[in-house]
Amino acid sequence: MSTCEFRPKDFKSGVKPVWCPGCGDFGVLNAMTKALSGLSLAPEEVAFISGIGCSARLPAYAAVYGFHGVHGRALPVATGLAVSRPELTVLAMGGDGDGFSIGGNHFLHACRRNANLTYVVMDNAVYGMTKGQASPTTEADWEGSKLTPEGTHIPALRPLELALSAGAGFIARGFSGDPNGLAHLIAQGIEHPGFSFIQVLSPCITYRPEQMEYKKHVHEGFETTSDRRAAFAQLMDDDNFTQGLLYRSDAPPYTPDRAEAADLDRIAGQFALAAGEQ
Amino acid sequence: MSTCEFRPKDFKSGVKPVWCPGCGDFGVLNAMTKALSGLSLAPEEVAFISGIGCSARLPAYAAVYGFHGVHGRALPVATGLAVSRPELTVLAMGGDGDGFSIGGNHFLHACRRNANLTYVVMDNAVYGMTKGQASPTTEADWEGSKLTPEGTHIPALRPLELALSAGAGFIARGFSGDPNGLAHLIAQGIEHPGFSFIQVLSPCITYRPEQMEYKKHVHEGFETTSDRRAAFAQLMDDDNFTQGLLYRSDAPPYTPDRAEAADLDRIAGQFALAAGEQ
Amino acid sequence: MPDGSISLAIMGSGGTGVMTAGQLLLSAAGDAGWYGLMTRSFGPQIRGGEAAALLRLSSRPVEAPPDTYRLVLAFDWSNIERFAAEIPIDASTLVLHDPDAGPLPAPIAGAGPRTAEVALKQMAKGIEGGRVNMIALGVLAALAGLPVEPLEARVHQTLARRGEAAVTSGLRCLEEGREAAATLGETPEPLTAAHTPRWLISGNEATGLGALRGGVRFVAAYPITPATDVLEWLSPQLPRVGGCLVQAEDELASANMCVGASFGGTPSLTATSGPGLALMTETLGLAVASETPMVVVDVMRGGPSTGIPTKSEQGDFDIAVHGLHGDAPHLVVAPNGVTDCINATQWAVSLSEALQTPALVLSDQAMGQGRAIVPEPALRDVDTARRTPSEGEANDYRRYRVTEDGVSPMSLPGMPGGAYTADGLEHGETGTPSSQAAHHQAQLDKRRDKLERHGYGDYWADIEGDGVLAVITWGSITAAAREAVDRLAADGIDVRLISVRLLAPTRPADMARALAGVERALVVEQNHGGQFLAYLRGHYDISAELVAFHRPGPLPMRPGEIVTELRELAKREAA
Amino acid sequence: MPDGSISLAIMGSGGTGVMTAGQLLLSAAGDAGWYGLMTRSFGPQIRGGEAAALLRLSSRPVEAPPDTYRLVLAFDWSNIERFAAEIPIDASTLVLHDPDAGPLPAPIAGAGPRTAEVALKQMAKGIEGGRVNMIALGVLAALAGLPVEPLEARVHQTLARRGEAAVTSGLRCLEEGREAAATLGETPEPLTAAHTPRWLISGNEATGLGALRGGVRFVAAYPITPATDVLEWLSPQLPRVGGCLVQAEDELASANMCVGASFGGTPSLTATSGPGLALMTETLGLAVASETPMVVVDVMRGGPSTGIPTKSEQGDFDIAVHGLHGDAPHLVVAPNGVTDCINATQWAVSLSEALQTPALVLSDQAMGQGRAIVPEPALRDVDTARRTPSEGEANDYRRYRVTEDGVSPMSLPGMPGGAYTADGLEHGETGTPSSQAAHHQAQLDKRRDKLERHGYGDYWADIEGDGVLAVITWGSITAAAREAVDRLAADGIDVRLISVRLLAPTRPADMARALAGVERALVVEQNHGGQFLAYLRGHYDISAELVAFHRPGPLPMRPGEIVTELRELAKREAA
Ligand SMILES: Cc1ncc(C[n+]2csc(CCOP(=O)(O)OP(=O)(O)O)c2C)c(N)n1
Ligand SMILES: Cc1ncc(C[n+]2csc(CCOP(=O)(O)OP(=O)(O)O)c2C)c(N)n1
Ligand code: SF4
Ligand code: SF4
Ligand SMILES: [Mg+2]
Ligand SMILES: [Mg+2]
Repeated sequence: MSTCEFRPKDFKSGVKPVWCPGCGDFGVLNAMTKALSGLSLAPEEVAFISGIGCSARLPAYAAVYGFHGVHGRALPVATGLAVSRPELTVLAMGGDGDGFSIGGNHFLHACRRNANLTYVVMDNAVYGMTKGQASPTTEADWEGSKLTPEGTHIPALRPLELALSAGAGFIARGFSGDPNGLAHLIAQGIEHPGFSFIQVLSPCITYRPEQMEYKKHVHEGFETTSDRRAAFAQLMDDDNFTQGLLYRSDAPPYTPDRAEAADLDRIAGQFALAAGEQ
Repeated sequence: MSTCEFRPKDFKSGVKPVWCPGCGDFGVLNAMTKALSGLSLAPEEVAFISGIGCSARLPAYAAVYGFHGVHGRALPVATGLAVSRPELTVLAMGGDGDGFSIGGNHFLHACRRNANLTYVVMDNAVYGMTKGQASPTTEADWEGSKLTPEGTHIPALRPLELALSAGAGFIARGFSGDPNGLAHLIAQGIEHPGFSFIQVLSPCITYRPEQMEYKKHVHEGFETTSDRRAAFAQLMDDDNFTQGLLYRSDAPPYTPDRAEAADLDRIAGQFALAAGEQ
Repeated sequence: MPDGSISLAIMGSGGTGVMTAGQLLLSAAGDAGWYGLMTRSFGPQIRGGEAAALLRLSSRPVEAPPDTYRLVLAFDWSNIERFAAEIPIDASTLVLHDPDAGPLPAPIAGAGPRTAEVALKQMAKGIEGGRVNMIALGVLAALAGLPVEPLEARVHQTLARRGEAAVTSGLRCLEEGREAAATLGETPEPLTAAHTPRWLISGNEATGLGALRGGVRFVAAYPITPATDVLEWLSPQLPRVGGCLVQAEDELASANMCVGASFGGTPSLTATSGPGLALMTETLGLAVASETPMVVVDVMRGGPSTGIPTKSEQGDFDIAVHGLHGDAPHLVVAPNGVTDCINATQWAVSLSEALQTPALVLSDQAMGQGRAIVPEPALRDVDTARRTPSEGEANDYRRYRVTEDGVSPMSLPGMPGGAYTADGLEHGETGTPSSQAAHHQAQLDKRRDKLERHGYGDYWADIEGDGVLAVITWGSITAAAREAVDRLAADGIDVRLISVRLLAPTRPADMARALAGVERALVVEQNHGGQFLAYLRGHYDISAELVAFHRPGPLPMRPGEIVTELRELAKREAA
Repeated sequence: MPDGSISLAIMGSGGTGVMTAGQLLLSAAGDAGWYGLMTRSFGPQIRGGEAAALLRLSSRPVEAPPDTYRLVLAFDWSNIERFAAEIPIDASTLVLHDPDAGPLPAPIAGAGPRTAEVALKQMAKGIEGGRVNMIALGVLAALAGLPVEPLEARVHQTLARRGEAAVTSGLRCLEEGREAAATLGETPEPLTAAHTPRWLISGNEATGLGALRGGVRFVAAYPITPATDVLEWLSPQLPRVGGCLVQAEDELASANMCVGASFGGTPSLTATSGPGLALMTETLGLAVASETPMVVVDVMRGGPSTGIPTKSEQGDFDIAVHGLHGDAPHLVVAPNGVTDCINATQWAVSLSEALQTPALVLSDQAMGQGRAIVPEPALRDVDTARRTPSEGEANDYRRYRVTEDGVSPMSLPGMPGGAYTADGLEHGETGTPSSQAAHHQAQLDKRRDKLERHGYGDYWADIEGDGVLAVITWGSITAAAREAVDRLAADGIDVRLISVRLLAPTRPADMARALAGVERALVVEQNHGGQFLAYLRGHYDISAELVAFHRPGPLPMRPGEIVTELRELAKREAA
């Protein structure tokens, strides 16, 4: 960390977060700025892309380029940017609703496509922004939502398993209450060439106050592997609180075909007919 | 099969399919009608729901109730129907593009939700209807599409693995060239209470003529299990041509809360104020 | 402001209990036999940010916001610059403020209101368990002339679950507040109490009730502000009437689940706001083409894009009426008040069922999240019967048969002989896809004709009063327009009010009748572009001169603004 | 039909090579120095269903379909009832048919055409490797008076990769066809050859070329008929100019990928049709609010819903102009011919970049999949430069600064000092979200003003001719309207043609100038509801009387239909 030119606070914008005091997302913001500073990146070389949700407000709180798009579509926006400007450092981020509910399809295909970007999901197992409905990672019997007052009756999604089956090449879990550990995971994710997925347990103290207990539950445990079989095996034993980098593959990142230059006139030339000779 | 009141051909509508001669989907239609007949269902008790694609044209060719909706949305239409009319037999169906590309999110959540319906994907690893582009199950190096003439560079999706990680409770693979085996799988899927997913290898002879070789590649092999670990293990060895029922769980199907009757006046009563007493 | 009405604003930063005070005041006013309306204004924070409760209490039914506030009580001035524009005050306003909160900030002081200090914090400290908001409640209730008993009863009821000490302390606060008010030398407005039955209901609850009454028994839900409460209210009610609610993964799913349930014969609905509606238009087109009934409630918020999620605007007129690809006629119904959300939503369901086409209900944040004390609603009767095939029709069943009125009998899964495949591809009468011109023309004609030939009766619009001047408007701002018309009437200027409830299809003959004799009409709507005005010009033949009056949200449309415009219009006529 | 033009239809069932024959005829006509247009009509089958190649060859540039066909050649009559309406014939038509295919079916015989038998199958059998379509090609080329050399050259070139025997046999077939034609006693139309440079191009290819010329270097793609060929053409071209194409998982992704790439400074585009556009409107609203340039090409097909995917219609006007929620002004550009797809698409890209707002390009199936021999296009110059912050502006950088012309400098990732967060939430000048009325009003005004204040020049519409009568139209049917105007001119009736290219924003002053002196105007469009007409009425102040002429697809709009309407209009004027 001795080479860093920008300190973590140089990556903060000064805009006051709308987050509730105590929200886990503060820790994630800190971890991100720490990671960027540690990688000696300049703020203008970095782009934060998000959808909609409490967590998706994050880009405005960083001093990097940001795009706060529509609900669920952070990944395609980030993909368009990463693919067309490969020299940038692109991070996508948002909540569990944004990423796994409305945005589930893009998550699936981002895992497969393996464009060079890092996706950080601040998972609080609830829709915070809309005042507390069940998300895909919410437990089936959580009765805290007025929309499903007797629970959803649907088992919680397992994001890491999904990412692994969908083909992601970097899969990790962190905790907002451990900004240093999380910063390290994010830095590794950024350095990984291709799509990196980091699920971050990030408590919503307002609608899931019981998540303040997360700090008691989280534990180290993943052994980083590049063998899908071994990764699946670890997930079978996972209690959803295991931390660390689970899986890393060296599949090449997605780079669409680019060839040598032709000029537009040559391209237009294909349509010209030989002049009539009659 | 001796008790059947309707013969397979009673389930055919007489509308001439738009399919190319030799298309695998003919075999799937046959297997479906065979399965329904074998289950002694009456055509009016059955609904076929589809999106858009060659394969999604199937409902009109059956003499059951059908809904040919928009691209990628067969599963939510089927879910709405199955949940609100639980006494019906609901099958959703379509292609790999419809189901795994544009419809990927609904697939994911249908696997989780476990509503009582059967989903048959006619997988030809191509967009047939739009004349031959790569789908999520297309091999990364297939150069047959004008849209990605050097291949997609994206590894093919593994639908069974995805279904398993997303929480599906009935996961099978069949082959359109084996209508009897397929009919049996479909019948089992219908009988399974909850969401049943059947991937059917169904060649597109027009845009993937090499798939005529499928019959040489398919082989039995899945041992039905209700242990997710064992199911994942089998999938690690899968060559994409293994046939049969891989996984069946006995998780209860999704049934939204329904309580005893109240009348509308009683419900409206909650808004009445005590009359002013001043 | 008409007689017999008083407007109050309570504001303070997070955790001070502004909303609780407002709600208690409103319910107590209801119990006292008054009418009233409360809206809320929040800061951007998810929780604990500054907030304001905006009330209007009245002897008569009232749903419009006031022009200015009579009483403003501030616990503190936290982020007042964000709020100030929403709480217009003038020299007649009495601003009550806590000396502890520092000097009056510029946006308040600038209007030159009367002011008085109430040492809320200090008084609260003096009471065991005392709370600022309860003292404020006592002050305001006294200044509004609200009888003591209903307020005490409500406070008692609310605090009871926190134990006796909380109740005692709450009542103590009320009393001290009342006493503090007495020292101010203000005379309360003389509000009279109604002895007729009244309801306390929000527009979103009313929409939910209308849906149930219209026969909706399947709801698919994806949360979005400010529509979520429609869904949350419906969730526990539906099972009680044999229906159910499914939380969907996104709006594409929720709309398509409605299609599926409706195909099965169950009247279906979802509620959303602009961004969600945008995701549903493809499916709405499918419902048009496949002739599947379904209702989508759009509780509008500030746009475009994510816009201003918590504030009201009427910006979705265009997408609601014109947002489907291809020629896709459908129904658009706009409730024009909190109570009307019941009947209008119910009507939308029944029209959708009868005409086998999707119906949109255009509500908005102001009406949807506004909570009002209203006269017990006159509930309309409707029967939501879908036309199913007769026995004769079931032989040779053709789902999309061209009939006299354009509506074809619709068989439901389970009916023998009725099997067909519904299709979003163009089709012939049986439903089999066709790209032939004759089939296309016949089905396009049919889908248009069924909407145009239906008899909608008088409920298509509210038409009130007479005169050569008119206001044409729609939706929640009707209340403000109505109040403006009343004020002009008091000055001897007659203005006709036309509040259009059926936005699509058009009703040319009805509109001509409604406008007979009108020379100039002010077209009032709350959006930037004048979307409704362009629609009236483009789709109706109106001989009266149409004068535009539209502006965007988030500020509520106030009666006084419309009065000013109408006076202009009246003058021009005289000239 | 004007002099110097001949129309031919070739039809037959799957596998008979109808399209190959049509394409060879068209290209050979191009080589011969003629102009021409070919469209295709398919049955519902994915492959091998019946098909028709519809050609018009001419001495002069031609892009409109004919009123009736001069020559119809049928290999067989498979499913003719599905086609008949698309191939109007009359007593002057010569129908060539194979006696082996059985008697003339009713829809053909009913029109009372002249007929002649050509024993195609039998002749083909007589030639080693002989094919029906090559014989037909020989017959038709001879009847059309097409010189032999270019046809033989094209056939040679096409069959060469199948080996020498195929070439020999193909040429033999041509010759026998030619001989058979000679026995019919017909005299070909005397078409003259142009010696000017010409192109052979489809509308969709032209759109792709326009995109590249406009600077597009990122394309996100999800296939949909009839837009896929735009994307497929672009795919191999983009890498050659340093760009790239990404196949997306759906239209939500493709639209948002464009947003992302454009945010990064790369001009971006996607192409789709109605159902896909419906899925993109939420994202288009985001592009409006966040002021991100991007272009969406909508190649329209029959609607609503899945509709008629392979046939043309202009039904997406409404969703294109009004389909976004909230007040969301954006650009809508309609190319009005195959060649114009180049310039209009290029213009749309450059406007979008200059004005930092999304642009829609409304093309349609007829124009997009129509393949034409056109004069070498006069390519317009455009520079697609996005306004970036000057050094001064980069200090105190405010992304959404309100400027004189409404356009704010846009920094790009990588520029030091320019970091900001683009937002679909309403915001102040810096981009920080705000729900304040003043910010909302300022940004709404700015987003409207930048579109209204821009100088679009003459290219906003094509205005031709003079007179008190006018045709107002847009898009692909302009060619038919132009031909109708020409025919009336030949009769001494002057009609002004106004083909509007910039559909949104409106150009009130330009339109007033264009219509100066016009008393009656026929508004021609190819949809059921008259969407453009309502827009003209609603959004323009037009004093001329507007007379509606619209009908849906799938039948192409023919010049003769417009001539009939215009004659009516001219008569009414005289009355
Ligand atoms: C299309 C659309 N649908 C719904 C919404 C409403 N909405 C905003 S945020 C959100 C969910 C937020 O949950 P999550 O992504 O978990 O983020 P959190 O607030 O918990 O951080 C929803 C449903 C929207 N803005 N747009
Ligand atoms: C919203 C939308 N996008 C795109 C299309 C075009 N489209 C029709 S079918 C199809 C893909 C079909 O592929 P698949 O689902 O694999 O079915 P198949 O034809 O191979 O059976 C596409 C992209 C459409 N109809 N609607
Ligand atoms: S509601 Fe929950 S997720 Fe949102 S800011 Fe508050 S604590 Fe964080
Ligand atoms: S294109 Fe392929 S999938 Fe479609 S009908 Fe033909 S063979 Fe079947
Ligand atoms: Mg969340
Ligand atoms: Mg397929």
